Amino acid sequence: MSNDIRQIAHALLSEGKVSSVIGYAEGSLKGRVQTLIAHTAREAEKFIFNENCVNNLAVYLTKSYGLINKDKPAAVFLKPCDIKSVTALIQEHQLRREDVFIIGLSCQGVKNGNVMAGKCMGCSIHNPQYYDAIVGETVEEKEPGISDPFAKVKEIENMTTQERWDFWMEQFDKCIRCYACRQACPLCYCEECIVDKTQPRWIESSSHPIGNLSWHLIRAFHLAGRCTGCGECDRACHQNIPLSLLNMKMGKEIFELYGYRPGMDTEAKPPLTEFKMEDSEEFIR
Amino acid sequence: MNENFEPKIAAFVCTWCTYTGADLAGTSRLKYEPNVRVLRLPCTGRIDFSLVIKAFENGADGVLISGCHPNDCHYNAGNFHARRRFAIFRKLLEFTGIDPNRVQFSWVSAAEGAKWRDVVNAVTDEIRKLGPFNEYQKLIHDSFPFRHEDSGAEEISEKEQVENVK
Amino acid sequence: MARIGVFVCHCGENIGRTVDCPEVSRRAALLRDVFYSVDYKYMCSDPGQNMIKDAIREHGLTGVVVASCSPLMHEKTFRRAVTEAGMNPFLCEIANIREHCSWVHEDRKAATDKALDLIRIMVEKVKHNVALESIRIPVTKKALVIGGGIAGIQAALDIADGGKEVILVEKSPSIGGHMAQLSETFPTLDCSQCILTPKMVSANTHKNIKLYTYSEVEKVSGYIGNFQVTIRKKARYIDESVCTGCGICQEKCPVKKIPSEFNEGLGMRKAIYVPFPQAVPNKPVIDREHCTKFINGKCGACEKLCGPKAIRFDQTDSFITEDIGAIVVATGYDLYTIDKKTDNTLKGYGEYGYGKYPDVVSGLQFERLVSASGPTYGELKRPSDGKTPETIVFIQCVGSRDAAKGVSYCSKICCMYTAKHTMLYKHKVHNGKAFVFYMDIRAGGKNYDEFVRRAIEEDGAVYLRGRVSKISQEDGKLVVMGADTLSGAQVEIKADMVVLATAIAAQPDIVPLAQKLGVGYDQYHFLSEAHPKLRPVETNSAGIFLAGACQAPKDIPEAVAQASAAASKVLGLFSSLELEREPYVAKVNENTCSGCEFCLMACPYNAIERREIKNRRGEVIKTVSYVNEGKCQGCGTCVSICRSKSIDLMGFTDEQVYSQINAMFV
Amino acid sequence: MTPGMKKYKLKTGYTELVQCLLQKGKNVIAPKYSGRTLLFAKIDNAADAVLPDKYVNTVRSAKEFMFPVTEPIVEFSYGNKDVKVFDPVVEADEKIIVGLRPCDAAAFTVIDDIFNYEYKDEFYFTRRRNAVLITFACETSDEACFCTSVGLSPESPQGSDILFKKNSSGTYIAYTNSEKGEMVIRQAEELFEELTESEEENNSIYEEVSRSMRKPLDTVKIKEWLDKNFESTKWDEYASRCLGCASCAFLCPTCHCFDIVDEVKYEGGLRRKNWDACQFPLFTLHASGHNPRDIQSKRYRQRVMHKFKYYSDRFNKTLCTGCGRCVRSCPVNLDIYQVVSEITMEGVENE
Amino acid sequence: MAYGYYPGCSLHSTAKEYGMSLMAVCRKLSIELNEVEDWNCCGATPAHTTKEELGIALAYSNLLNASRQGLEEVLAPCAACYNRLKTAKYALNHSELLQKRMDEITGGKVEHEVKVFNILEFFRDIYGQDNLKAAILKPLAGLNVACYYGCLLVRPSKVVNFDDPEDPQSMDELIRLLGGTSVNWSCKTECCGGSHAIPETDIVLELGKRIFSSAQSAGAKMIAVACPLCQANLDMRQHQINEKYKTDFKMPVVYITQLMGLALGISPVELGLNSHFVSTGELVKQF
Repeated sequence: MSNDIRQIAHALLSEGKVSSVIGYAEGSLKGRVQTLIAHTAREAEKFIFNENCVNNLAVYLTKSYGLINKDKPAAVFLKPCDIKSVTALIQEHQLRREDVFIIGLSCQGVKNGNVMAGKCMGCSIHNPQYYDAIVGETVEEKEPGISDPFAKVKEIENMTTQERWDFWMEQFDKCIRCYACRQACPLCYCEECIVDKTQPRWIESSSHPIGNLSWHLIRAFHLAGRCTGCGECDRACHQNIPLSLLNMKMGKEIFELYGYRPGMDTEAKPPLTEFKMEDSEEFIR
Repeated sequence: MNENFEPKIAAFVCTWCTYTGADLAGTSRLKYEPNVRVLRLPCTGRIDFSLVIKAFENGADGVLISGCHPNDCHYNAGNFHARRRFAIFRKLLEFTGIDPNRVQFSWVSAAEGAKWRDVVNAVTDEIRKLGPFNEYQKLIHDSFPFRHEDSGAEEISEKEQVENVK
Repeated sequence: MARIGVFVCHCGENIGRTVDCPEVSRRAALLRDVFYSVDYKYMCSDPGQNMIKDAIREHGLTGVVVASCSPLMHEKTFRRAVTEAGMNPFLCEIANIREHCSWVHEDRKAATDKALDLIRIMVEKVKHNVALESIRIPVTKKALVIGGGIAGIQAALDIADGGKEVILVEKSPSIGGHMAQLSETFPTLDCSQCILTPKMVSANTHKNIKLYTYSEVEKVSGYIGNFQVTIRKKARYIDESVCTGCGICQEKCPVKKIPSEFNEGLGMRKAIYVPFPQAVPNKPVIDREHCTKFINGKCGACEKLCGPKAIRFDQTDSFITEDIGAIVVATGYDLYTIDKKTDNTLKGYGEYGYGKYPDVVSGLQFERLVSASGPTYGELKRPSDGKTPETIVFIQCVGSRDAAKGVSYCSKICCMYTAKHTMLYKHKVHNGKAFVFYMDIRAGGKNYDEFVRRAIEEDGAVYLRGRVSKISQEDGKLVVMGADTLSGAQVEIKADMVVLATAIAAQPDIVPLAQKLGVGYDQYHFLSEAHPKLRPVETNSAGIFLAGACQAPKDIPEAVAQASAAASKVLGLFSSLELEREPYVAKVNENTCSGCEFCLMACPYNAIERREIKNRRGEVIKTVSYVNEGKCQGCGTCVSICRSKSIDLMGFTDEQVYSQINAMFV
Repeated sequence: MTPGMKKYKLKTGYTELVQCLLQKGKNVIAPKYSGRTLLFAKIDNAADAVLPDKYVNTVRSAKEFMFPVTEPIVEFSYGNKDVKVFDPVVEADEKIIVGLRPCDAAAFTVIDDIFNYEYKDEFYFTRRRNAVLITFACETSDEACFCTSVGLSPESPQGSDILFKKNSSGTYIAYTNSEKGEMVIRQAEELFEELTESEEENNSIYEEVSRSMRKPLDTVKIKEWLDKNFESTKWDEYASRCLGCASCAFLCPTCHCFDIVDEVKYEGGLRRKNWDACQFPLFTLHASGHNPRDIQSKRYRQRVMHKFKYYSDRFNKTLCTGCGRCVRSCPVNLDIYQVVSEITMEGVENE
Repeated sequence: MAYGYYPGCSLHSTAKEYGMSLMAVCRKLSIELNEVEDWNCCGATPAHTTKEELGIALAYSNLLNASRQGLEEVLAPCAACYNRLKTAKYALNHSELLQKRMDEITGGKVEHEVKVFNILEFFRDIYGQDNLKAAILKPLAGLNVACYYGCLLVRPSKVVNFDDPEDPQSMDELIRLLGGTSVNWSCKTECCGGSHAIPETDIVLELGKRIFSSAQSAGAKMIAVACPLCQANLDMRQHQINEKYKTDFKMPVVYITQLMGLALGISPVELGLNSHFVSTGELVKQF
């Protein structure tokens, strides 16, 4: 798998079809991989692909300065779950399809640390949805590993209100507001995040109980109907706060209420920008 | 739960329907509980999640959001957008352990003065039963540990302040 | 540093009775940044307003909070006052301590504390107010009047006489509305045709009025001064420009037996018909359901016989879009249906046998029977056997004032037209006996009560104060069983005919139109006026006015008065070149906007467009959203959709709302 | 061994030591698991304290006990027309931090200089005075550790009041390093006894640990390269991978930057001192909108420069104790050791 | 087919003809009616006028017995019984409190829902009009019948919810189905005086007079009823009405089931037509 990757990257760079190639390279720690943004064909040799390539490289399409320039597209190696992030970015007008040369990777599931990544257990898309080039033979779609990806969400839902409050207060207490969850998320591309705004300061930026609670609430709400479940926020959080539970809960509610799955269709209108007459309102007096 | 607890309720209402309905409740001299502080906004479409959180952070025990009935919105779609937004963030609050009954929603039209009185009384009653929002008060106290109230930290005298500034 | 002035109004004793205004004013003076605080008995009066103006000049105030009645009431007044003192009007805010405080609470201490809270909230808001200029938008000097009854015609004529173009849209083939169906009108008994037809003709011939009959409003978009209205001109299957109105086609049309809507089903009309002789325009319409040409392709007699060849069987509905500055809704009323409802909910008045006994008729049907242009050409003949009725029983309040089975309101005009009916009946059948069952006679207009006394004393109508319990048919006679509460006796009258004064109700299909216009309506589907006493002909949607029975049951004089009132409002709107609109529009902060276009997708008015920011070499650096101030109505949906708060709504900015919330529970 | 270091033999195990300190009513802080995250936390029952040979290091350093994530530094309340300002009250109750690693303890000696530079930060030093640091030499390390590259070792005593090292027979020897250390030994003297020369034999385990670590680098060579390469294209190459998430700065025991923020309610507010990081664009955003470090490569350069050049220019110390937390926590595995070592290699080529 | 049958007090006694004719018709149409075991009086007007709960409890215990017996559909021919059973069902499913109270009093709980039908509903909806039509041997040709519904069969409409309270048509349809002609008269749902028959007899006479005169003027030869009390008041008092008002009504008052029996070819005697106050001779002659 790794040498096909190197061949494609080398070809693209040497023919000058793309301005750069974003891929994975050998990590400095066991079980880790580094990202590599190659601009010259020579660097293409370092590209690899193995079971530790859990990073979602789509995050660089909005975060790296000057990566996307108008004349030549940037190539990027994307697993099917990462392609969902690109779909969402195109849908939200942050990218044009022609700016990205997608090298699709069919994927059997990757590891986070030494255990299968959470997002892979419930994954049902193993082959890239759309791509400009593809690496690896097609994987037959098999039932997701675990029966219900929302098991943990349901577990928390069944707690009493007080238990849920205590659970989350204990988690949010660990938060030191390093915003790694924001920086690692491909869909958090705002020029100036609401938490950095001071006039008015809607979200207190200090790491105290009020600040932490409102930060995590607003982050989850801002990703409602947008988060594609790539799990990067969970992985980036060194305090192991189960952030993706909040996003999965939002995803579950939006699907149950409005039957919308994010990251599926670049033309779809995001759920919170439209409405239907028969939307549920049983909670309104 | 002490009986003489008077809940503090923040109400975000739209100008064209609920605010006018509340005015009608006034002109018809209908009586209701004084616990609600009404904040007028053009439309429920303008009411977003950060307003509700900020209300709780300022000591509200309950939040009431009210606007035009579907299809009656003066801006013809504001309340539809709001309805979806409310449905979602209500679930989020519930998921993080905030009692969803602390945030109430209603449609009150400009002709429904009586309904506005009933909604206010009902919400005040429900929140009074739920009692003060202790969890959030604790958060507020931990995040804003004002010393001078309880420990009487002594005030930096005028002179000293000037020095610090220099 | 902000220098805020607080002005607490007693509003006579409306506020003063429950809120301790001097105390509130004293405590308000202690609020942060408040440099002047005073209370006065009538802040909206001239001395009150002068007090504000002087305070602004003397104390150099940068913001004013008037604690008084609802902003919907006097915000404009106080904003005009501060403008005269040289302060930008939008630096003045209103704290509603009357409708939202003194009138709805009794405990004086709680009301006073709440009043102070409401003032503090507004003081905090005003500190973040920014001087704004009203938005000027061009006004299309053309009005649209929906509904061609007397109200619509009067409004159209007044506007047209004011020199402005009017589009008059009428759903049925001819204008005239329900008034055209009446024989004579109270209280002067002058024939409705004589006073109405001239107005109809002048409406049709007025150079400023364009008449679209047999047409309906399909779609309304835009906003005050800039509406775009699409009108559906239903296919008449006649080319109006060619047809001379000679009437041959109506004579020769073989399909006769269609109950005429104009005659309330008593008379018959042809498949090609003109509703009534004085119809304007006097051009026929082909009724597609009953015309054999459409049913099986045969006949076509009218086409053959039409001299100027005006028949167009292939005609289809056509759509016209007009740019409109203001709209007057004059869609009128309809009678409350009292026979068994179609979905046989058991409401309605089965016990009166309406729909079962042919001689039990509605008020309008009686009008047609006594009208010269009616099915019996003015001869009062009862529908069952055409005999002239010796005894007629009139029943008032059928459906009105009856919350259980009908509607709870009083329809206002039935007492008058029933008295008129008894007079018309006695003038036609001198020895006829007229009985009227009533609860209370409501004849409050000019010369109204005298009119009813005349019906009783001169024309001998017998008024029985009581309700009718049941009407049954016994050998050709209608046995009316009722009570006479004044004599305390059961009454049984064998009548030849019964006329029911059914309630006035809203047009059945008004709700979709109201929703297209964004106009509110109450539970009986009468359109909601902006303020029952002070703005009866305006609605909450700027630029849309009401006239006539669509707003509430009313008689012709009131309908005409409202029509002229609405017309004057329209002419007032059209008098200024540009319209000043409140500057509550959204503005985008292009530095932090990431161009995700969520706001663009959510905006109900499509007021947000894409804008490319280019560097000097013309390369597009980024695309951001841009708000078209003309279209933006200031609803704020975009502000709450924007995740990075890069768009804000003037007048209700984030900073204002934030500071208000901070000051709520101190 | 610095002079004046006394040696005592700990008769019992680690948990008993913690238990004894608790019984003496001390406020003990030690590594404890919260879920699967190992953090310093207040210990209530000794069993929670994880044994020193069972972990490499905590996720967050002990920096936060001297320089908290957020602390109010000034309080003010609005009167009617005036503003009253109140002196801050620094909660600095005595605490004993047990289970530190030498790299964390040494970090305090490094940042003591900056907190005392031109303005003595009383918030920091009040807490510093009231804290006793009890370090346990590292018996294991992982591939991220590189303390040997910055002049430290698994057993270096800098900064700790007491350093515990195991002798070859496995009992802990306490090397007191300061008066505070001595005081703790006196307060728990029933657990200690004078150490006889013979029992003190050094344990070879600590040499093995430092040998197993990554090849030590030469901070002098690194500084020389940095002096000359402010404009090098290397920074773009490294930084393009960095997401700017500042986990490294927040977890680093030596990063000490903070931001002053006013949090205001209606009646008054607090001026708070919060952790900040040069990795955030907001850190250097000017009011005019200009930002000297607007792109990530400039910010990442700042991080490396500050640690290996600017700090030694001023204090002749490297602002890094090689604890490896930044390497472990970086979501994109941008390894500062790898960056710095590649520089030293390149440094060789340039000559 | 087997259905529940709640005779009520009169069908075995004062309204024996109604019971006999019903049984005859059911035998003819092979409908099996099994009486509700241990049924008790439905309480009619006296019960609920004295104590609301008593009225409901009496009706409820019948429903209880029927459900214990496994009956799902019960025919209650007498209008008063039908009305009381329906009122009980309506009241119970509109207030849990009442339901709890009833369970306490009767000590039981209705397992499955018991549906209650009056005679017209039964033959129209359950047995089915076309089956009935098929079984007709002698259509009631030339018979002008005034269908008299009385009040309890159709009112209060919200509770009983059977046909239009002002202008019911179901009996008229049945008569037309049987071949007879139902006249259009206006006292279909006028009260017959009901239980005033004993204490205030002249009320019954006055109301009866109006009913007979209206029926006669509409050309009816007989009055068909579906309620024992209406039959009694009209049939028994006809001669008293004639004496008091000097009228000469000779109008037989028959049960709808008797007319059905004739149409199905059952002998008049079997239908109890020989024991009416106003002789049914004229009518019977034809069959």
